[in-house]
Amino acid sequence: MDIRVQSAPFDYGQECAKFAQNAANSGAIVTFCGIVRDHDDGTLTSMDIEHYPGMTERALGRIADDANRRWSLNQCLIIHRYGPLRPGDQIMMVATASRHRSDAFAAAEFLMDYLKSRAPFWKKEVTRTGSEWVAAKDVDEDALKRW
Amino acid sequence: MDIRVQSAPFDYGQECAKFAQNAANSGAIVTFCGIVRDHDDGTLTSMDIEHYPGMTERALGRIADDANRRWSLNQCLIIHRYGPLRPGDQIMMVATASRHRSDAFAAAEFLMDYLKSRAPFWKKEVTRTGSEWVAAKDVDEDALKRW
Amino acid sequence: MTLEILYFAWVRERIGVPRETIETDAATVADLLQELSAREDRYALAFSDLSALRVAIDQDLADFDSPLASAREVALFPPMTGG
Amino acid sequence: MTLEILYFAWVRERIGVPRETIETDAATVADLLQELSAREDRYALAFSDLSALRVAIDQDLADFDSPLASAREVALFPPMTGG
Repeated sequence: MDIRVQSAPFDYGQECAKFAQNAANSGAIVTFCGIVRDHDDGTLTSMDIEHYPGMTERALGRIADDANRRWSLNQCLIIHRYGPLRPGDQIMMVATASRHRSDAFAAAEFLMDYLKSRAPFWKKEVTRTGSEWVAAKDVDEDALKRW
Repeated sequence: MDIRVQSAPFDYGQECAKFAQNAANSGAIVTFCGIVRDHDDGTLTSMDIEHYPGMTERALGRIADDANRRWSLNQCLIIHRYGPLRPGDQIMMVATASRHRSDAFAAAEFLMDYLKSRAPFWKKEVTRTGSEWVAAKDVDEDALKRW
Repeated sequence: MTLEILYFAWVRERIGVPRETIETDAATVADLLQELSAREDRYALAFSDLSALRVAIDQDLADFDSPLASAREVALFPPMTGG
Repeated sequence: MTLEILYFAWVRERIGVPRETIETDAATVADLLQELSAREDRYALAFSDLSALRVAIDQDLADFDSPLASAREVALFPPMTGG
Protein backbone atom coordinates (compact mmCIF):
# COMPACT_ATOMS: atom_id res chain seq x y z
CA MET A 1 0.00 0.00 0.00
CA ASP A 2 1.60 3.19 -1.23
CA ILE A 3 -0.22 6.49 -0.57
CA ARG A 4 1.23 9.83 -1.56
CA VAL A 5 -0.26 13.30 -1.18
CA GLN A 6 1.96 15.84 -2.88
CA SER A 7 2.03 19.13 -4.75
CA ALA A 8 4.78 17.94 -7.11
CA PRO A 9 3.89 16.31 -10.44
CA PHE A 10 4.17 12.54 -10.76
CA ASP A 11 5.14 10.56 -13.83
CA TYR A 12 2.11 8.43 -14.68
CA GLY A 13 3.95 6.23 -17.19
CA GLN A 14 6.86 5.63 -14.85
CA GLU A 15 4.53 4.89 -11.93
CA CYS A 16 2.63 2.38 -14.09
CA ALA A 17 5.90 0.72 -15.16
CA LYS A 18 7.19 0.47 -11.57
CA PHE A 19 3.86 -0.76 -10.27
CA ALA A 20 3.64 -3.47 -12.95
CA GLN A 21 7.23 -4.53 -12.34
CA ASN A 22 6.63 -4.98 -8.61
CA ALA A 23 3.39 -6.84 -9.31
CA ALA A 24 4.82 -9.18 -11.93
CA ASN A 25 3.16 -12.23 -10.41
CA SER A 26 -0.22 -10.58 -9.98
CA GLY A 27 -1.79 -11.36 -13.32
CA ALA A 28 -3.96 -8.27 -13.49
CA ILE A 29 -3.13 -4.59 -13.13
CA VAL A 30 -5.57 -1.70 -13.40
CA THR A 31 -4.58 1.95 -13.31
CA PHE A 32 -6.62 5.13 -13.39
CA CYS A 33 -5.29 8.61 -14.09
CA GLY A 34 -7.28 11.82 -13.63
CA ILE A 35 -6.30 14.79 -15.76
CA VAL A 36 -7.32 18.45 -15.45
CA ARG A 37 -9.77 18.94 -18.30
CA ASP A 38 -10.05 22.39 -19.84
CA HIS A 39 -13.50 23.92 -20.32
CA ASP A 40 -14.97 23.34 -23.76
CA ASP A 41 -14.34 26.99 -24.57
CA GLY A 42 -10.73 26.76 -23.37
CA THR A 43 -11.16 29.30 -20.57
CA LEU A 44 -9.73 27.36 -17.62
CA THR A 45 -6.48 28.95 -16.48
CA SER A 46 -5.98 26.94 -13.29
CA MET A 47 -7.49 24.21 -11.14
CA ASP A 48 -6.55 24.78 -7.49
CA ILE A 49 -6.79 21.82 -5.17
CA GLU A 50 -7.09 22.40 -1.45
CA HIS A 51 -6.83 19.57 1.03
CA TYR A 52 -6.80 18.89 4.77
CA PRO A 53 -3.25 17.81 5.66
CA GLY A 54 -3.34 14.96 8.14
CA MET A 55 -6.91 13.96 7.50
CA THR A 56 -6.20 13.41 3.80
CA GLU A 57 -3.57 10.71 4.41
CA ARG A 58 -5.77 9.18 7.10
CA ALA A 59 -8.87 9.08 4.88
CA LEU A 60 -6.96 7.63 1.92
CA GLY A 61 -5.39 5.01 4.18
CA ARG A 62 -8.81 3.92 5.38
CA ILE A 63 -10.23 3.77 1.88
CA ALA A 64 -7.28 1.61 0.79
CA ASP A 65 -7.73 -0.60 3.90
CA ASP A 66 -11.38 -1.07 2.98
CA ALA A 67 -10.42 -2.04 -0.58
CA ASN A 68 -7.91 -4.56 0.77
CA ARG A 69 -10.54 -6.10 3.00
CA ARG A 70 -13.08 -6.41 0.19
CA TRP A 71 -10.84 -7.72 -2.57
CA SER A 72 -7.78 -9.85 -2.83
CA LEU A 73 -5.16 -7.25 -3.75
CA ASN A 74 -1.43 -7.77 -3.98
CA GLN A 75 -0.71 -4.08 -4.21
CA CYS A 76 -2.41 -0.73 -4.32
CA LEU A 77 -1.19 2.79 -5.02
CA ILE A 78 -2.82 6.18 -4.60
CA ILE A 79 -1.18 9.46 -5.60
CA HIS A 80 -3.11 12.72 -5.27
CA ARG A 81 -1.76 16.18 -5.90
CA TYR A 82 -2.80 19.48 -4.35
CA GLY A 83 -2.08 23.11 -5.14
CA PRO A 84 -2.53 24.94 -8.44
CA LEU A 85 -2.71 22.73 -11.53
CA ARG A 86 -3.14 23.60 -15.18
CA PRO A 87 -5.26 22.06 -17.93
CA GLY A 88 -3.63 18.83 -19.09
CA ASP A 89 -1.88 18.27 -15.74
CA GLN A 90 -2.30 14.89 -14.09
CA ILE A 91 -4.20 15.34 -10.81
CA MET A 92 -4.10 11.87 -9.37
CA MET A 93 -3.77 8.19 -10.07
CA VAL A 94 -4.67 4.87 -8.50
CA ALA A 95 -3.32 1.43 -9.34
CA THR A 96 -4.38 -2.02 -8.17
CA ALA A 97 -2.82 -5.44 -8.67
CA SER A 98 -4.59 -8.75 -8.17
CA ARG A 99 -4.60 -12.33 -9.41
CA HIS A 100 -7.90 -11.69 -11.17
CA ARG A 101 -8.98 -8.81 -13.34
CA SER A 102 -12.41 -8.54 -11.72
CA ASP A 103 -10.83 -7.78 -8.33
CA ALA A 104 -8.35 -5.31 -9.79
CA PHE A 105 -11.10 -3.44 -11.66
CA ALA A 106 -13.58 -3.42 -8.77
CA ALA A 107 -10.97 -2.22 -6.28
CA ALA A 108 -9.78 0.58 -8.59
CA GLU A 109 -13.33 1.81 -9.11
CA PHE A 110 -14.03 1.57 -5.39
CA LEU A 111 -10.91 3.60 -4.59
CA MET A 112 -11.94 6.24 -7.12
CA ASP A 113 -15.52 6.46 -5.90
CA TYR A 114 -14.51 6.88 -2.27
CA LEU A 115 -11.60 9.16 -3.00
CA LYS A 116 -13.98 11.47 -4.93
CA SER A 117 -16.45 11.95 -2.12
CA ARG A 118 -14.79 10.88 1.14
CA ALA A 119 -11.24 12.20 0.98
CA PRO A 120 -10.86 15.87 1.97
CA PHE A 121 -9.98 17.49 -1.35
CA TRP A 122 -11.71 20.52 -2.84
CA LYS A 123 -11.30 21.82 -6.37
CA LYS A 124 -11.56 25.44 -7.44
CA GLU A 125 -11.69 26.38 -11.08
CA VAL A 126 -10.00 29.63 -12.02
CA THR A 127 -10.81 31.38 -15.29
CA ARG A 128 -9.83 34.87 -16.49
CA THR A 129 -13.13 36.24 -15.29
CA GLY A 130 -13.22 34.68 -11.84
CA SER A 131 -13.06 31.52 -9.81
CA GLU A 132 -15.55 29.00 -8.54
CA TRP A 133 -15.49 26.02 -6.18
CA VAL A 134 -16.45 22.85 -8.01
CA ALA A 135 -19.78 21.55 -6.68
CA ALA A 136 -20.02 17.92 -5.59
CA LYS A 137 -22.08 15.89 -8.05
CA ASP A 138 -25.04 13.73 -7.09
CA VAL A 139 -23.73 11.09 -9.47
CA ASP A 140 -20.52 10.84 -7.40
CA GLU A 141 -22.44 10.46 -4.15
CA ASP A 142 -24.74 7.91 -5.79
CA ALA A 143 -21.72 5.94 -7.01
CA LEU A 144 -20.95 4.99 -3.38
CA LYS A 145 -24.24 3.13 -3.05
CA ARG A 146 -23.14 0.29 -5.28
CA TRP A 147 -20.45 -0.91 -2.87
CA MET B 1 -8.38 3.49 -32.00
CA ASP B 2 -5.04 1.74 -31.91
CA ILE B 3 -4.98 -2.08 -32.16
CA ARG B 4 -1.76 -4.06 -32.25
CA VAL B 5 -1.25 -7.82 -32.40
CA GLN B 6 2.42 -8.63 -32.06
CA SER B 7 4.91 -11.17 -30.79
CA ALA B 8 7.33 -8.47 -29.62
CA PRO B 9 7.16 -7.17 -26.04
CA PHE B 10 5.58 -3.78 -25.42
CA ASP B 11 6.54 -1.24 -22.79
CA TYR B 12 3.49 -0.87 -20.54
CA GLY B 13 4.76 2.24 -18.75
CA GLN B 14 5.72 3.97 -21.97
CA GLU B 15 2.40 3.05 -23.59
CA CYS B 16 0.54 4.46 -20.56
CA ALA B 17 2.59 7.66 -20.74
CA LYS B 18 2.00 8.12 -24.48
CA PHE B 19 -1.68 7.31 -24.16
CA ALA B 20 -2.15 9.81 -21.33
CA GLN B 21 -0.23 12.49 -23.21
CA ASN B 22 -2.43 12.12 -26.29
CA ALA B 23 -5.56 12.12 -24.14
CA ALA B 24 -4.62 15.15 -22.06
CA ASN B 25 -8.08 16.70 -22.38
CA SER B 26 -9.96 13.52 -21.61
CA GLY B 27 -10.16 13.78 -17.84
CA ALA B 28 -10.16 10.03 -17.18
CA ILE B 29 -7.79 7.31 -18.28
CA VAL B 30 -8.05 3.63 -17.39
CA THR B 31 -5.47 1.02 -18.31
CA PHE B 32 -5.33 -2.71 -17.79
CA CYS B 33 -2.26 -4.91 -18.11
CA GLY B 34 -2.31 -8.70 -18.10
CA ILE B 35 0.82 -10.48 -16.91
CA VAL B 36 1.81 -14.16 -17.21
CA ARG B 37 1.37 -15.51 -13.69
CA ASP B 38 3.53 -18.41 -12.60
CA HIS B 39 1.91 -21.41 -10.97
CA ASP B 40 1.89 -21.28 -7.19
CA ASP B 41 4.58 -23.97 -7.14
CA GLY B 42 6.71 -22.05 -9.66
CA THR B 43 6.56 -24.76 -12.33
CA LEU B 44 5.44 -22.73 -15.34
CA THR B 45 8.26 -22.51 -17.89
CA SER B 46 6.32 -20.93 -20.74
CA MET B 47 2.90 -19.65 -21.77
CA ASP B 48 2.44 -20.06 -25.52
CA ILE B 49 -0.21 -17.94 -27.17
CA GLU B 50 -1.63 -19.02 -30.50
CA HIS B 51 -3.91 -16.77 -32.53
CA TYR B 52 -5.75 -16.60 -35.84
CA PRO B 53 -3.97 -13.99 -37.96
CA GLY B 54 -6.48 -11.88 -39.82
CA MET B 55 -9.44 -12.80 -37.69
CA THR B 56 -7.70 -11.53 -34.56
CA GLU B 57 -7.36 -7.97 -35.84
CA ARG B 58 -10.89 -8.10 -37.22
CA ALA B 59 -12.37 -9.36 -33.93
CA LEU B 60 -10.49 -6.80 -31.84
CA GLY B 61 -11.56 -4.03 -34.22
CA ARG B 62 -15.20 -5.01 -33.80
CA ILE B 63 -14.93 -5.20 -30.03
CA ALA B 64 -13.38 -1.73 -29.98
CA ASP B 65 -16.10 -0.43 -32.34
CA ASP B 66 -18.73 -1.82 -29.99
CA ALA B 67 -17.07 -0.08 -27.04
CA ASN B 68 -17.00 3.19 -28.97
CA ARG B 69 -20.69 2.89 -29.73
CA ARG B 70 -21.63 2.17 -26.13
CA TRP B 71 -19.51 4.76 -24.38
CA SER B 72 -18.17 8.18 -25.12
CA LEU B 73 -14.49 7.42 -25.65
CA ASN B 74 -11.84 9.81 -26.90
CA GLN B 75 -9.30 7.07 -27.41
CA CYS B 76 -8.83 3.37 -27.03
CA LEU B 77 -5.80 1.10 -27.30
CA ILE B 78 -5.47 -2.68 -27.42
CA ILE B 79 -2.15 -4.50 -27.57
CA HIS B 80 -2.07 -8.31 -27.47
CA ARG B 81 1.00 -10.48 -27.88
CA TYR B 82 1.28 -14.00 -29.26
CA GLY B 83 4.01 -16.62 -29.25
CA PRO B 84 5.94 -18.03 -26.29
CA LEU B 85 5.91 -15.87 -23.15
CA ARG B 86 7.51 -16.42 -19.77
CA PRO B 87 6.23 -15.88 -16.21
CA GLY B 88 6.27 -12.15 -15.47
CA ASP B 89 5.96 -11.17 -19.14
CA GLN B 90 3.25 -8.71 -20.06
CA ILE B 91 0.71 -10.45 -22.32
CA MET B 92 -1.59 -7.63 -23.26
CA MET B 93 -2.96 -4.25 -22.32
CA VAL B 94 -5.96 -2.07 -22.99
CA ALA B 95 -6.37 1.64 -22.36
CA THR B 96 -9.42 3.89 -22.59
CA ALA B 97 -9.80 7.66 -22.35
CA SER B 98 -13.02 9.50 -21.70
CA ARG B 99 -14.40 12.69 -20.14
CA HIS B 100 -15.84 10.65 -17.30
CA ARG B 101 -14.32 7.90 -15.23
CA SER B 102 -17.42 5.72 -15.35
CA ASP B 103 -17.20 5.49 -19.16
CA ALA B 104 -13.45 4.84 -19.12
CA PHE B 105 -13.83 2.05 -16.53
CA ALA B 106 -16.85 0.42 -18.15
CA ALA B 107 -15.26 0.46 -21.61
CA ALA B 108 -12.00 -1.03 -20.33
CA GLU B 109 -13.85 -3.86 -18.56
CA PHE B 110 -16.00 -4.44 -21.62
CA LEU B 111 -12.91 -4.65 -23.85
CA MET B 112 -11.32 -7.14 -21.46
CA ASP B 113 -14.42 -9.31 -21.15
CA TYR B 114 -14.91 -9.57 -24.91
CA LEU B 115 -11.24 -9.92 -25.67
CA LYS B 116 -11.07 -12.87 -23.23
CA SER B 117 -13.83 -14.88 -24.86
CA ARG B 118 -14.44 -13.50 -28.35
CA ALA B 119 -11.01 -12.79 -29.80
CA PRO B 120 -9.23 -15.82 -31.30
CA PHE B 121 -6.39 -16.36 -28.84
CA TRP B 122 -5.53 -19.63 -27.14
CA LYS B 123 -3.13 -20.12 -24.27
CA LYS B 124 -1.03 -23.20 -23.65
CA GLU B 125 0.81 -23.66 -20.39
CA VAL B 126 4.14 -25.44 -20.59
CA THR B 127 5.76 -26.97 -17.51
CA ARG B 128 8.78 -29.26 -17.21
CA THR B 129 6.50 -32.27 -17.14
CA GLY B 130 4.23 -31.40 -20.05
CA SER B 131 1.91 -28.87 -21.60
CA GLU B 132 -1.77 -28.15 -21.45
CA TRP B 133 -4.22 -25.87 -23.25
CA VAL B 134 -5.84 -23.46 -20.82
CA ALA B 135 -9.56 -24.23 -20.54
CA ALA B 136 -12.05 -21.41 -20.98
CA LYS B 137 -13.66 -20.44 -17.68
CA ASP B 138 -17.39 -20.24 -17.10
CA VAL B 139 -16.78 -17.05 -15.15
CA ASP B 140 -15.34 -15.44 -18.28
CA GLU B 141 -18.28 -16.47 -20.43
CA ASP B 142 -20.67 -15.30 -17.70
CA ALA B 143 -18.92 -11.92 -17.58
CA LEU B 144 -20.28 -11.16 -21.05
CA LYS B 145 -23.85 -11.30 -19.83
CA ARG B 146 -23.59 -8.06 -17.90
CA TRP B 147 -23.14 -5.94 -21.03
CA MET C 1 -13.27 23.23 26.50
CA THR C 2 -10.71 24.50 24.00
CA LEU C 3 -11.35 23.56 20.36
CA GLU C 4 -9.26 24.05 17.27
CA ILE C 5 -11.64 24.79 14.40
CA LEU C 6 -10.53 24.43 10.78
CA TYR C 7 -12.31 25.69 7.68
CA PHE C 8 -11.78 24.62 4.09
CA ALA C 9 -12.77 25.74 0.58
CA TRP C 10 -15.64 28.25 0.48
CA VAL C 11 -16.32 27.80 4.19
CA ARG C 12 -12.80 29.08 4.84
CA GLU C 13 -13.39 31.99 2.47
CA ARG C 14 -16.68 32.98 4.12
CA ILE C 15 -15.32 32.71 7.65
CA GLY C 16 -12.20 34.61 6.60
CA VAL C 17 -9.62 32.48 8.43
CA PRO C 18 -8.34 28.93 7.83
CA ARG C 19 -8.40 28.04 11.54
CA GLU C 20 -9.06 29.48 14.96
CA THR C 21 -9.01 28.38 18.57
CA ILE C 22 -12.20 28.86 20.55
CA GLU C 23 -13.57 28.21 24.00
CA THR C 24 -16.95 26.54 24.04
CA ASP C 25 -19.24 24.33 26.08
CA ALA C 26 -21.15 23.10 23.05
CA ALA C 27 -22.20 19.45 23.44
CA THR C 28 -22.51 18.64 19.75
CA VAL C 29 -21.34 19.95 16.39
CA ALA C 30 -24.82 21.41 15.82
CA ASP C 31 -24.60 23.26 19.14
CA LEU C 32 -21.21 24.62 18.18
CA LEU C 33 -22.47 25.91 14.82
CA GLN C 34 -25.42 27.58 16.54
CA GLU C 35 -23.16 29.20 19.11
CA LEU C 36 -20.82 30.56 16.43
CA SER C 37 -23.72 31.70 14.23
CA ALA C 38 -25.08 33.71 17.14
CA ARG C 39 -21.71 35.41 17.55
CA GLU C 40 -21.23 36.90 14.09
CA ASP C 41 -22.99 37.12 10.73
CA ARG C 42 -20.12 35.54 8.82
CA TYR C 43 -20.65 32.31 10.75
CA ALA C 44 -24.43 32.46 10.33
CA LEU C 45 -23.90 32.93 6.60
CA ALA C 46 -21.40 30.09 6.23
CA PHE C 47 -23.47 27.66 8.31
CA SER C 48 -26.95 28.62 7.04
CA ASP C 49 -27.41 25.49 4.92
CA LEU C 50 -26.29 22.39 6.79
CA SER C 51 -26.94 20.16 3.75
CA ALA C 52 -24.05 21.96 2.02
CA LEU C 53 -21.70 21.36 4.96
CA ARG C 54 -19.64 18.40 6.11
CA VAL C 55 -17.84 18.03 9.41
CA ALA C 56 -14.86 16.08 10.71
CA ILE C 57 -13.97 15.57 14.36
CA ASP C 58 -10.30 14.85 14.98
CA GLN C 59 -9.86 14.12 11.27
CA ASP C 60 -12.68 11.62 10.95
CA LEU C 61 -15.94 12.40 9.17
CA ALA C 62 -18.73 12.94 11.71
CA ASP C 63 -22.38 13.99 11.92
CA PHE C 64 -23.84 17.26 13.14
CA ASP C 65 -25.25 15.52 16.19
CA SER C 66 -21.91 13.91 17.06
CA PRO C 67 -20.81 14.77 20.62
CA LEU C 68 -17.78 17.04 21.01
CA ALA C 69 -16.91 15.46 24.38
CA SER C 70 -13.24 14.65 23.85
CA ALA C 71 -12.75 16.48 20.57
CA ARG C 72 -9.67 18.60 20.00
CA GLU C 73 -10.04 19.50 16.33
CA VAL C 74 -13.25 20.17 14.43
CA ALA C 75 -13.21 20.88 10.68
CA LEU C 76 -16.02 22.34 8.59
CA PHE C 77 -16.06 22.18 4.82
CA PRO C 78 -18.25 21.64 1.75
CA PRO C 79 -18.81 18.18 0.21
CA MET C 80 -15.50 16.85 -1.05
CA THR C 81 -14.55 16.95 -4.72
CA GLY C 82 -11.33 14.99 -5.07
CA GLY C 83 -10.21 12.64 -7.80
CA MET D 1 -17.24 -26.13 -53.44
CA THR D 2 -13.62 -25.60 -52.37
CA LEU D 3 -13.12 -24.71 -48.71
CA GLU D 4 -10.03 -23.70 -46.81
CA ILE D 5 -10.28 -25.22 -43.33
CA LEU D 6 -8.17 -23.92 -40.44
CA TYR D 7 -7.60 -25.56 -37.06
CA PHE D 8 -6.30 -23.97 -33.90
CA ALA D 9 -5.05 -25.02 -30.46
CA TRP D 10 -5.91 -28.62 -29.49
CA VAL D 11 -8.15 -29.00 -32.52
CA ARG D 12 -5.09 -28.37 -34.71
CA GLU D 13 -3.08 -30.86 -32.65
CA ARG D 14 -5.71 -33.57 -32.96
CA ILE D 15 -6.27 -33.06 -36.69
CA GLY D 16 -2.50 -32.94 -37.22
CA VAL D 17 -2.39 -30.02 -39.65
CA PRO D 18 -3.01 -26.28 -39.21
CA ARG D 19 -5.00 -26.00 -42.45
CA GLU D 20 -6.17 -27.93 -45.45
CA THR D 21 -8.17 -27.39 -48.60
CA ILE D 22 -11.13 -29.67 -49.16
CA GLU D 23 -13.89 -30.22 -51.68
CA THR D 24 -17.32 -30.53 -50.11
CA ASP D 25 -21.01 -30.07 -50.79
CA ALA D 26 -21.86 -29.66 -47.10
CA ALA D 27 -24.68 -27.16 -46.61
CA THR D 28 -23.84 -26.19 -43.03
CA VAL D 29 -20.92 -26.32 -40.62
CA ALA D 30 -22.58 -29.28 -38.87
CA ASP D 31 -22.82 -31.12 -42.20
CA LEU D 32 -19.15 -30.41 -42.85
CA LEU D 33 -18.09 -31.77 -39.47
CA GLN D 34 -20.17 -34.89 -40.03
CA GLU D 35 -18.67 -35.40 -43.46
CA LEU D 36 -15.11 -35.06 -42.14
CA SER D 37 -15.83 -37.26 -39.11
CA ALA D 38 -17.01 -40.01 -41.46
CA ARG D 39 -13.75 -39.78 -43.40
CA GLU D 40 -11.23 -40.38 -40.62
CA ASP D 41 -11.07 -41.07 -36.91
CA ARG D 42 -8.92 -38.04 -36.11
CA TYR D 43 -11.78 -35.79 -37.28
CA ALA D 44 -14.38 -37.83 -35.41
CA LEU D 45 -12.25 -37.54 -32.29
CA ALA D 46 -11.65 -33.79 -32.62
CA PHE D 47 -15.31 -33.03 -33.36
CA SER D 48 -16.92 -35.48 -30.92
CA ASP D 49 -18.02 -32.82 -28.44
CA LEU D 50 -19.50 -29.82 -30.22
CA SER D 51 -19.92 -27.93 -26.94
CA ALA D 52 -16.11 -27.78 -26.75
CA LEU D 53 -15.82 -26.38 -30.28
CA ARG D 54 -16.23 -22.95 -31.81
CA VAL D 55 -16.40 -22.10 -35.48
CA ALA D 56 -15.68 -19.06 -37.63
CA ILE D 57 -16.75 -18.59 -41.24
CA ASP D 58 -14.60 -16.17 -43.20
CA GLN D 59 -13.13 -14.89 -39.94
CA ASP D 60 -16.44 -14.18 -38.21
CA LEU D 61 -17.78 -16.31 -35.37
CA ALA D 62 -20.62 -18.50 -36.61
CA ASP D 63 -22.93 -21.29 -35.46
CA PHE D 64 -22.86 -24.96 -36.35
CA ASP D 65 -26.05 -24.55 -38.34
CA SER D 66 -24.69 -21.56 -40.26
CA PRO D 67 -24.87 -22.13 -44.04
CA LEU D 68 -21.58 -22.53 -45.89
CA ALA D 69 -23.11 -21.14 -49.11
CA SER D 70 -20.54 -18.51 -50.04
CA ALA D 71 -17.89 -19.45 -47.47
CA ARG D 72 -14.23 -19.61 -48.47
CA GLU D 73 -12.57 -20.13 -45.09
CA VAL D 74 -13.88 -22.14 -42.14
CA ALA D 75 -11.97 -22.28 -38.85
CA LEU D 76 -12.49 -24.73 -36.00
CA PHE D 77 -11.08 -24.19 -32.54
CA PRO D 78 -11.78 -24.48 -28.82
CA PRO D 79 -13.36 -21.66 -26.78
CA MET D 80 -11.01 -18.69 -26.81
CA THR D 81 -8.77 -17.85 -23.88
CA GLY D 82 -7.20 -14.49 -24.63
CA GLY D 83 -6.45 -11.62 -22.29
